[in-house]
Amino acid sequence: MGIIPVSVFSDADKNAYHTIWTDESVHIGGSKSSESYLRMEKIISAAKEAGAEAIHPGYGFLSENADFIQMVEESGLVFIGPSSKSVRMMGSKTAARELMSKSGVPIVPGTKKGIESVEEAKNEALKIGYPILFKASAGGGGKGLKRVNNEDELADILESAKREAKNAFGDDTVYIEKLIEEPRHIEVQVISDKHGNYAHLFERECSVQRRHQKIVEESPSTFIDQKTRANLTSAAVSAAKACGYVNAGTIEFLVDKNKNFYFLEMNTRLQVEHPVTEWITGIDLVKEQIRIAAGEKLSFAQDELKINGHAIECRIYAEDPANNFLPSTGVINYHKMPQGPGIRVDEGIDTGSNVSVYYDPMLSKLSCWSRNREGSIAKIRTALQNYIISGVRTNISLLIWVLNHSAFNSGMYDINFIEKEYLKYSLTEETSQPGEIHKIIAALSREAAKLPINGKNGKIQNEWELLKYD
Amino acid sequence: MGIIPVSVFSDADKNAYHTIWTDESVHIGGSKSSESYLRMEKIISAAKEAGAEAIHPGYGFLSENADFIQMVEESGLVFIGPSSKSVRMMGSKTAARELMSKSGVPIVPGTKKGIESVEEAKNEALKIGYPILFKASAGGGGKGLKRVNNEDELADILESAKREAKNAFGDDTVYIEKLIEEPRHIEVQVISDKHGNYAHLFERECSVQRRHQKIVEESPSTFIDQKTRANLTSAAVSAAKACGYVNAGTIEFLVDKNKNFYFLEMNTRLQVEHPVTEWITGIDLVKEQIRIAAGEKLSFAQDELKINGHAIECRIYAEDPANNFLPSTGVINYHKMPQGPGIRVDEGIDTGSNVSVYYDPMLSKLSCWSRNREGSIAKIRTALQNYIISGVRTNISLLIWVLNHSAFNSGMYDINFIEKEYLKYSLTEETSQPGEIHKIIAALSREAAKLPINGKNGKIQNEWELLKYD
Amino acid sequence: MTELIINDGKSEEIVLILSDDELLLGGQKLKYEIYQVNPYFKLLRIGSKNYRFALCDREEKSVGYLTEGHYFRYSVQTRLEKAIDEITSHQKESQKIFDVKSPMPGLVLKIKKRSGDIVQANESVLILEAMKMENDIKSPSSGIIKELLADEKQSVEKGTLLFRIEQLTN
Amino acid sequence: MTELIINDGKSEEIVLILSDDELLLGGQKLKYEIYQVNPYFKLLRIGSKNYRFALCDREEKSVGYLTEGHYFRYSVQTRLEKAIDEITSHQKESQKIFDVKSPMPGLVLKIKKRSGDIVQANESVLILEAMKMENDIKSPSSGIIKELLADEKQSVEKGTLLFRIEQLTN
Repeated sequence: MGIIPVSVFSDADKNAYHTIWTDESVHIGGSKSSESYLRMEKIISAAKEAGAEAIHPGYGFLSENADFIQMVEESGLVFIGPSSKSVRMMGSKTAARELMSKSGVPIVPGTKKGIESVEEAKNEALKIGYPILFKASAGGGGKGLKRVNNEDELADILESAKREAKNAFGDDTVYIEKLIEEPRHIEVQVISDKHGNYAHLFERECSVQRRHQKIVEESPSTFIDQKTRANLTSAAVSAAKACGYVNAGTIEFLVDKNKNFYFLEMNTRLQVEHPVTEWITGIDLVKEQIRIAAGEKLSFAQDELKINGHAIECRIYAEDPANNFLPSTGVINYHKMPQGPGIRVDEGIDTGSNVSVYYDPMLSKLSCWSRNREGSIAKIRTALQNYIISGVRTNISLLIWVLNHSAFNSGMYDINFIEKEYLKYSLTEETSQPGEIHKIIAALSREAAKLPINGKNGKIQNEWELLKYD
Repeated sequence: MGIIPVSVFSDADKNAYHTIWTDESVHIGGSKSSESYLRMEKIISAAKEAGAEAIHPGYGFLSENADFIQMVEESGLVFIGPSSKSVRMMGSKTAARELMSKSGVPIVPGTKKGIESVEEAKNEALKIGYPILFKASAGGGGKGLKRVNNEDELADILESAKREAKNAFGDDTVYIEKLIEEPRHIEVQVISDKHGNYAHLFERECSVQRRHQKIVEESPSTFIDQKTRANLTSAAVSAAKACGYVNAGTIEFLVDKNKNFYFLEMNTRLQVEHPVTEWITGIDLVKEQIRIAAGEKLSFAQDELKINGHAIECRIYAEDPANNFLPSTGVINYHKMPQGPGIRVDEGIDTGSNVSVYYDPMLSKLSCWSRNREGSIAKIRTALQNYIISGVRTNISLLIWVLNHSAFNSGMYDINFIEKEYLKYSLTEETSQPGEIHKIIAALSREAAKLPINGKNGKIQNEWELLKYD
Repeated sequence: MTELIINDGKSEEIVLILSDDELLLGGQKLKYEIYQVNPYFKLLRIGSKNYRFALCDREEKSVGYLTEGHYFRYSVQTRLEKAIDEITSHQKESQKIFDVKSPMPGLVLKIKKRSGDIVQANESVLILEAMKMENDIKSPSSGIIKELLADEKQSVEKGTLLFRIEQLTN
Repeated sequence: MTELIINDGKSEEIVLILSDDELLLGGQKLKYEIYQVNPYFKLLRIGSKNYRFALCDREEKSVGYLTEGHYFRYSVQTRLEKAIDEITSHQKESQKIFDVKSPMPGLVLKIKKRSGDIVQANESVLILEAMKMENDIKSPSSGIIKELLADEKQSVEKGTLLFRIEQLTN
């Protein structure tokens, strides 16, 4: 597009992937996000200093912060995303539910506003019926989201939910929602320009979640028939229109087993899982976002889009499946991405990258496309087996487990799938290699240093050191 | 597809990428291809030993060798490709020309059979008119292909053409063809099953060539209008039918400036440049090849296919643009592939790979897709700039030059484009970085070893060595 | 020749490395080839089968590696190392004490138990905040909390000892 | 502080490395930061600009690196190294002799010239077969072929001296 991107970075990210791979980058502060990526005025002045015309917020940190967007708008820069007004309307989950309710979009039963006290929470929960969920009003992405099964555990969980909400979003307001059991999380990508054109880019099935965090997403959903798709996407476009939305956004729905759907929330930004939509539609969403922000019209009409094939995305996190999925930190000593037709990697690491404790542990996103779901699953499973990230622990084995599971393969799963099925991760059941090979590898791993390296010429060494000059 | 691949490897390839990344591999002999990859009986017995059911020949070595295919057929194994009969019919360029001529497919004027003597060559050349080309009857891919401008140089060039043909294909038969000046090389992908279904997958524009070797391919061609496309693809399907062709194949045409096209040859195998066709059609050609060999029908009908967007492929060779493009050998000390939406790499190397002198110097293929040609060009140019292959010299700077050139961008180029335009490769004109940066990098490259590496924790060392046990 | 005792946490097996291309496992002599592709990635070939593996991490007596997307950790010791280990750890063994260290740098948010409390295996003892998430640090075994070394609001480094569990003997 | 003379084959410039984060080039003092991402890949930051480069190869007095898909080679010397170089190469310089070495292992297929022949710059002297292709090995300068050390059908290693060209003085 002829655009020169400028990135911002914190102390911990001086050497991070996003910093390295932009031609220009501006330092904005300390390693803690509160000292850098959440400093609104600093980011805006960095953009001005670099002579940037617009700010793309990505999908973390301030991307859904209406105050930040308003500051960008008032600074004379362009925000690549919705207006602060739309974000404010949809940003508070309680206000958004009210708006949707008025606009005829079905919502899940729950409280309309933030919970002020334990007593109030108990009363509301009794009205709605357990189990209930606490959700952060300013939140998203699973953070500040807690299940309560009965009144006994309510007080403790409310405290924890408020604490997480405060830490993650700077706002401890939480509300209550009825927990719909065995639901599917299905969302619709919408997009609109400044000229009043709206379109949807079909649904994404995001029911494979752990701790309310999506880990595998696919499009189209096996669960959605043509009629439901028509209703769902039309409700999504109505939702976007209700808040005068411009740019790319996502309407998240809970869908019950009878295909009734309920508005969950709107993500007023690009989603982590946008690649699956790009695969099946051929639309580059980020390119489209930039065009829209520049005042251009949507580059396509709704009726030009059709679902082409099937795509899956797996999120790769630095966490240890064998140890309660605790985050894993360290240096990536080897990063080898899978490659081939219909394979895409959106990576944030390279050989030598440091995975720090400061930010979200997502390392990379692997997505695959094929003409049908069966082909997509086979392709992404092989790609995961061939994806090497050594030096930190990752959730790749969990992802392989998901792709091998009969429930996933049949398409009959809901958001409790992993919680219900992934009781114990057993190594011996999960690899096709015979056990004795592992013993040999272990023995040779210790013996290996005695052997010649890659023939005569293959020795990898740090050539820079030979350049040393004193 | 649930298929377990088995590879074969030579002494030099014990540690090669294709060997490493198959779960099973069989050693078939010495480093020279005549001692390994060209040993037909050895390959067939390796397949039987491994319990394989079928052989995929790739696109080099024996892939178009009718004798080999016949041996496979007689061994009871399945050849994933056309029948030996079809390959024999199209394999000899002279016989193929005759068959095409009979079937109404236009051909380039030339000799019908192999040249026996210098005298005969001189007579034929006079009849046809200079400049002429010598072409290897058993050949393909630019090898054994030589231009003759006048009678004086004919004898020397004939000798050299025969020698290269002998070395590359084991057969020194060469023939003469009129050299059509300023032509475009445009080819059509065809495919057919054992049930008599034929289809084409549109054209590929392959006019960016150096030494008659394709280096940049795209689809669709900017030069081909709807009417020409209809005629060209229909001629291609006729050509495939004329030899009773089954499986994937390519009909190559020369197209003159008035859009007249001439049959050049048929490649009775998968082509190096098949990814561009896969991008614009969504068809996985290798998967389709395997299905066809297993007796299945084409998985699509002709009228289901349409050209979706635009794709480009760049071939990355180990050769030195600053030194007459001489092949470059050595160890790849860092391999960093570009990534993102619409980017595909088909790589044969990894960090640590050894590029030997024994085989073709192609290291990797980079292909990109976008909704239009402009987007495709922009994407592949950026991807090339971000593609790091260090340790050997590569032609990446030449490829960037091509993508920056106005002739390429306007689509107005023919097969002489590089020869005419690429007079002198000048560093200063080709990079966006100011000259002083290069001086600083050079100075720091020598000084760098004094500096701490990647902070405290980032030192990359060979951890295996710490495991040493005596 | 090197004799190595390989333990996967369940059982032990002996691998005898006879030479650079031959080893003995479970009474079976095997020819092998090994190639180092790059500093962290190797290819093991046995017969016509290829096994790719990457070195992931390494501790004093064990190696952790990655193959087919799965992580494995085995302890690898010589007979002598194992003998020394057994003698020195004999006393400890009979006590069965589990040290729980911080798996990453973070902030101790809440301590749910006290020293002397009886806990079940997998029961949460404290909450550690890291990478913007609250992480439960659980007891690896049922037993008594012998020491609780962390304080609420304390910042801890990776490897900091948080608490010790003494397994109850029946 | 280190003074380095950088030569790109056309002109020379001096880079003074003042410290680990400051240097002087063309009279201008510049702040820089440099990070090693992995053994062969570095990031140079000057102001807010990032420059990525990979070490490609290295010879005695020069470094070759890769940036933005382009390869660059510069000679880097201290003043002392350069002075020594100039003295020892003075005699050679006046003769202007070019050594042409084999750029890769291969087979000498055909020798087109004889010792004593006068050749033009870029004129083919012999054909080397490697990687299944015939490669013309050309004269780097116009001059006389002083020595021709290769024979037809001879296998040569990378770096084998093939022939020497003595430049003609006008």
